[in-house]
Amino acid sequence: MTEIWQGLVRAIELIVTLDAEVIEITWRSLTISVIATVLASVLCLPLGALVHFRRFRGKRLLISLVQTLYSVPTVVIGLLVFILLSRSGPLGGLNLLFTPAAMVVGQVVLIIPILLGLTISALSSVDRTIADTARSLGASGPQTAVLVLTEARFAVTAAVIMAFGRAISEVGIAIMVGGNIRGFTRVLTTAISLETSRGDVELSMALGLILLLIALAVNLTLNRIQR
Amino acid sequence: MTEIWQGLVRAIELIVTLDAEVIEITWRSLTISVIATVLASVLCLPLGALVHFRRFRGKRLLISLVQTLYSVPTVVIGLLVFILLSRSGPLGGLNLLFTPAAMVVGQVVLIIPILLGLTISALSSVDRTIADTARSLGASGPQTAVLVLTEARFAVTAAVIMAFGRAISEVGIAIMVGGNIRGFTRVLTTAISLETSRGDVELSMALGLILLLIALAVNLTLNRIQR
Amino acid sequence: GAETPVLEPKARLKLATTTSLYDTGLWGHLETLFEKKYGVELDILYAGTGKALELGRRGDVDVLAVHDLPSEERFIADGYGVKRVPFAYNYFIIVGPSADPAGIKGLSPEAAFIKVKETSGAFVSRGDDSGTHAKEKAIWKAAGLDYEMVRQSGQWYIEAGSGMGPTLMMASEKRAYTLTDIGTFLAYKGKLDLVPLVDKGETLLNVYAAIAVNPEKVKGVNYDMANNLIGFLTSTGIQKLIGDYGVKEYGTPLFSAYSDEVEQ
Amino acid sequence: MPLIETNDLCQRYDGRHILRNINLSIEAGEVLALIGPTGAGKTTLLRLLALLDTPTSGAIFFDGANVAGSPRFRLEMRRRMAFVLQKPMAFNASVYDNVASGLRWRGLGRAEVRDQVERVLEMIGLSADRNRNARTLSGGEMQRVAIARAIALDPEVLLLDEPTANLDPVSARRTEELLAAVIRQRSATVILSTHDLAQGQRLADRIGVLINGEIPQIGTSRDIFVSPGSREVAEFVGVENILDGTVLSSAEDVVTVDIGGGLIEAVSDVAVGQRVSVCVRPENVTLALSRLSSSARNSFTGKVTWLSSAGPLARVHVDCGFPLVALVTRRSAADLDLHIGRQVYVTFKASATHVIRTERDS
Amino acid sequence: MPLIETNDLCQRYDGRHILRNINLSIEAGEVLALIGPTGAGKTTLLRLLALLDTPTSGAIFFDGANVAGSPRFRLEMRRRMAFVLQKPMAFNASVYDNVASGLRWRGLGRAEVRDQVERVLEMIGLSADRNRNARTLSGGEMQRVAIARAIALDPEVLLLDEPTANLDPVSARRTEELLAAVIRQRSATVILSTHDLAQGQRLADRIGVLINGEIPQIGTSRDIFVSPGSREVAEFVGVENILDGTVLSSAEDVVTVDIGGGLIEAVSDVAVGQRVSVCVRPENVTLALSRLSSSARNSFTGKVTWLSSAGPLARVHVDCGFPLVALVTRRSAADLDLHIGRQVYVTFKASATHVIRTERDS
Ligand SMILES: Nc1ncnc2c1ncn2[C@@H]1O[C@H](COP(=O)(O)OP(=O)(O)OP(=O)(O)O)[C@@H](O)[C@H]1O
Ligand SMILES: Nc1ncnc2c1ncn2[C@@H]1O[C@H](COP(=O)(O)OP(=O)(O)OP(=O)(O)O)[C@@H](O)[C@H]1O
Ligand SMILES: [Mg+2]
Ligand SMILES: [Mg+2]
Repeated sequence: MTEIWQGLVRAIELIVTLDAEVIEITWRSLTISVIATVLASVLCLPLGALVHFRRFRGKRLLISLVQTLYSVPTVVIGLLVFILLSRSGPLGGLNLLFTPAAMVVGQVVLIIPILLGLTISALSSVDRTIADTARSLGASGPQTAVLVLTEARFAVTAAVIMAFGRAISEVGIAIMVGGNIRGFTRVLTTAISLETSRGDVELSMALGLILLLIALAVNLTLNRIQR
Repeated sequence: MTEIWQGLVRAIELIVTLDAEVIEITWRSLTISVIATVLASVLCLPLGALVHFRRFRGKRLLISLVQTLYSVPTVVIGLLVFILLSRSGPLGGLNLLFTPAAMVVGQVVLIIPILLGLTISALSSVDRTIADTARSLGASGPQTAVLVLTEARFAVTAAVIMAFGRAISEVGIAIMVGGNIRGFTRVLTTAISLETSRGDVELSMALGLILLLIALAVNLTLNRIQR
Repeated sequence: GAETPVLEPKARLKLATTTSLYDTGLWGHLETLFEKKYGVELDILYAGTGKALELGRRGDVDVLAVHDLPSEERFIADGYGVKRVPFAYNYFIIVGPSADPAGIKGLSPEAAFIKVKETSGAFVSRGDDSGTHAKEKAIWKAAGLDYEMVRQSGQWYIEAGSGMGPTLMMASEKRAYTLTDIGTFLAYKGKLDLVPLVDKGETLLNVYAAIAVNPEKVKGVNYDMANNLIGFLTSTGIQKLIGDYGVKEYGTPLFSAYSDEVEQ
Repeated sequence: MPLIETNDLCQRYDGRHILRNINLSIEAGEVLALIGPTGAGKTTLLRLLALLDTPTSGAIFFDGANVAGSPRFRLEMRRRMAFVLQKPMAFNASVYDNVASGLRWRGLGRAEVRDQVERVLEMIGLSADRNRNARTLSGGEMQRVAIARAIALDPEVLLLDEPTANLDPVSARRTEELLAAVIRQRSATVILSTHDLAQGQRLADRIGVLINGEIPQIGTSRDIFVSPGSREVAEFVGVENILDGTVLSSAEDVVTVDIGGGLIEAVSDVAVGQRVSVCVRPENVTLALSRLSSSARNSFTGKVTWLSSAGPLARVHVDCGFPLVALVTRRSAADLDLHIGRQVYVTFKASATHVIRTERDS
Repeated sequence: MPLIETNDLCQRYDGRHILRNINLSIEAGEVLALIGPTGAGKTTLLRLLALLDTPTSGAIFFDGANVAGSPRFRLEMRRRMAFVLQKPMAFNASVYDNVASGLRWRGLGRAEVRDQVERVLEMIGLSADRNRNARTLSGGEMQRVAIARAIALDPEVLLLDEPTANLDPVSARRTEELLAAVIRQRSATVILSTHDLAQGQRLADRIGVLINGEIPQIGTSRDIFVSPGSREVAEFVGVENILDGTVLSSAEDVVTVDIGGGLIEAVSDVAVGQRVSVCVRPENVTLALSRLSSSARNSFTGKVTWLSSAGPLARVHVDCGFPLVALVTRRSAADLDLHIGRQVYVTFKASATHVIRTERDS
């Protein structure tokens, strides 16, 4: 148990002394995951609304499939993106492998199902009458969608928070397609896993705590915006 | 891209030939994650209802904290549970480290925040009038909670599916506290990560596909029950 | 047909082994033989040398199979290990793009490292304090360079902070050089654009040793069975098996039996 | 050309027929009230007219065009109407934003929106509450906001589903006056459903009775109230005396109907032997203490069985061999010293009856 | 001992006073109707009585015990009541399960639940719909299910928030009869809020008028309708003629009030100089074509300014120097050949007026 305590002390130490490498890694974690979350949200909120409002055959199945993708292990996504971006892969020419951009791509792929599924679920918890009322007052499809998303803002924010949490805490993709290169693609989770494999439990705990702190900051910000 | 295709062929092969080791690993993955999900649900559904229905200071903050825990990397949870269960740790006497039971513990810890957060969010999307109506008809606190959970069954099921997906797809905890021991604690994700590190991309993809298939089966089952 | 998660600690022996050894599949082979012979359940955990030693210190495993001499010696000096028993060895190799832009083919390991650094040919390091990483540091030292200085000396030196497999993949993608154990390289060969360039030299020697965790220092470990395992590994039959392992799959043996070799 | 026309409109849910062959034709500027019992299909019909749902079969023509067009076209049509739903639902925003929503969706400028919203809030008496979250309004306040949201749009067609159902009489009267003003000022076409027959009478040019998914009668309020076309309509519009019988004889447009407990003379031209229902509105039944010599062709002796008050009137149930209800002023009731058991003379004119042909006993 | 008593009950939301010092005392078996305009606080009060909310200050006593006890105690109390909310909300389950819910929560056996539910469904006329999902019911059907859910519990106290607001007149009448039956059979104590004054009159023993969070008057329907205690109450209960003035002289309990446009004699004992409002119910105003010699002390000449129909009656607005509304039967209206501009003689008795002291002009 001392390790946990020491981890805490170490975390405070790292934060107080503004350890340059830790700051750099933390900042990189934050940027990559925020960008991934924003991109995925821009994609999934309208898409979720589309799925929710359109009636079509196989909708239930589609939702089940999306929910199934909650279970894709990050390593598998990492592998897929790796194959895609590797020199011999179809997008090898972009030279994205082992760059932060590749990590963003991987995280976007990872959180799309989560955001999509939770957005649909958030929307379907809004009383149908709200959408009817909007349409009866002349709202177009997209206008209705925006209104209903606004009505579901609590749940939609929760979905975004969940997606962000998933993105910033995952490690499989970050290692596979980022490569955990010091000073370039190393982020908090890959650093933690490196320290763990080195047997440095305290530093791992400290980095974990820092990760939680920035997640808290992001959540509080999002919750403030939501209101 | 050929790897993906080959992975698919390999997956079909493994399934058709009923490869004994694959079946064993798959079954273990499923059992561990189902048990973890059930345990966490039994804990979080009532707890979520309690948080939702009770008014207290700092409720918003509590929810933010729970949401923050979405971001705990599995490695950190793995470490914590490891420290707890390690021979020299406080629960070392239980001799649970590197057993499936330890993996269940770790997964329960991992998905508790998710289940709790999504349950609260599911409950708060149910019209307040439902709870009022129930109470006005003489429902006790727990009875009201059960009713409202039933009313939110779509969202609650989605929460359970999300938690299950998170549990079955995580690898950090499984490796840290399970140890990926062949024939004892090896599950799909740890096998995938082993095969990946061994360079067997096709087998990784195949195992990933199998994982998705059982996730789909579980989701369809849950969605059926929900109706 | 899953295992019941009920534990009988007496009937289990926990071994932490280094990843490079595990990934070759050698342990899969030995496990059944050992289990049959002693009627014990052998739980094999693979981890980097650093982590494996940490597991030993905590008493979470009974016996170790690792390959980093300095840390092994420290482990024993601290009283956690009883004795270091080498049971196999092979050589690390330096691999790089077949075009060999730095022109290191056939050089000594030290000379090759210096050449790579001077021509700023990219080099990918494990950077994870594994046995392989320790060996890399040892080579830099033997070449008369300060590792910290090398590490900070520019873009050409890439710290992957990953396992051997990902490090090889990265080297291949980046057309860079790297130091690797032979087993992992052979396993990945088909996916790599890399060829072995340096495979000879004293410093490349890679010795695998088994250490039983000291029951005096760490309570509750299965010392007797650990000794059985060490005895098993060094028995003639198994030593022969180790020396032949890999021929079937890779066409060349991956290890040499330690009994064949003179003391280091 | 009628502004709105429906052609054999049908709606089914889960195999149940909710609406059956509805053929409506509504002129621009007309006010139509739909009345009918719970579950008759009023809301279903209004939702179809508001283009919120699509019918199982049949067509709706708006301004001559079939509305079963592209979503874009339907939106365009929908923007010419406004629909106040039966269950008023507040958007989780201020009262102001609620009322502004439709205008904003139409892309109006900030200033325009403000002017219009303020004007409507003033009109509907909710100016002071403009910044409150609409979710905290009481049921009646919310109903008014819902109406405000709709009339702020100056729609060509205003659809209202029971617009005063949640209001107290004073607010209901105010809202009704407001609606009357909107109807007059803007010459909007209005279709409203209501439970309140009197409201239909007051606001509408025509009344359609919707029963069981069909419209058995549509016409002026006089038509409906005085000459209901069927027994169901008669029952629904509150004709309390419906006497079933068979025509015994007929002479000079006056028939004699045998209703079992007595004979009734009624103005009608139905044939002898026809089964009919004779409707007598309670307010046309006169009570007296002595047998009056009057022109009334129907005169009976009866006993008061029940008395109840209905606002300024008293409802008197009399048994004259068959049950009959009379509506008299409370003053008359006092003058006649009515009480249960009192014997009274009951008269009503043959011309104050309305005869409906019935096929079967009911 | 009263069954329910409230003591200076106050409720504030966001700093606004919604209820102010409500002191009620309700006997077991009594039926109390709360009437009042939208936003008056009826729902707020009923929610407090149903123990759904806790008051900002003040206390509620149920059967002598203060209900501000432990949650367990409040649940116990709550199980002796049933509350039908204003916005009927279906549980997402069958009609049967909806009605059964309260019984199941009380731990009743399967058979008992079935018997009771079937009986109530029968009573309320929804037996055929027992297996439908309650979410697909129409507004009115749902309202009936909500009532069924409550009366299935055989509660000691039945609280109803506008129980017939969503019903058509026929269903409303049926529901009202049902409620009347429940009241009679089970001798339950009933507190209901309603917009429909006549409903309050029909069902309740006493009526409480709730205006602006206060109860200015509580009493029998006669008290409220004939002698409203304040100008607001008079306005709210639909006294259409409220004439403000000052008492000029007083003799033998008859006062002469100067209302600006004329002098009115009214039965009252207020002092000379007092500002008063004189209420005259429209049905007590008589119209004639020639000046009648009658005992009526108030007699004026006026011109008809507006005519409208109110069910079987006609509402006639007359200008006699001050505006006055009269309610006459449609037959009288026809006999008098009333039309806008027609000159009529207007009379009403001094004893048909009701005088309210007012402090200030309003
Ligand atoms: N979406 C639906 N699915 C199934 N049945 C429905 C649906 N909508 C309406 N119904 C049924 O159609 C019938 C007519 O409903 P509708 O709401 O149109 O009645 P209404 O005349 O408006 O009644 P009310 O006066 O109670 O509002 C009802 O029996 C109702 O249960
Ligand atoms: N939770 C709340 N928060 C803020 N204000 C509220 C809340 N509940 C009620 N109010 C306000 O209290 C006042 C009284 O509301 P209430 O619902 O009791 O009125 P009511 O008499 O039932 O009206 P109606 O006849 O329209 O149902 C209203 O102005 C309403 O806006
Ligand atoms: Mg309706
Ligand atoms: Mg109310």
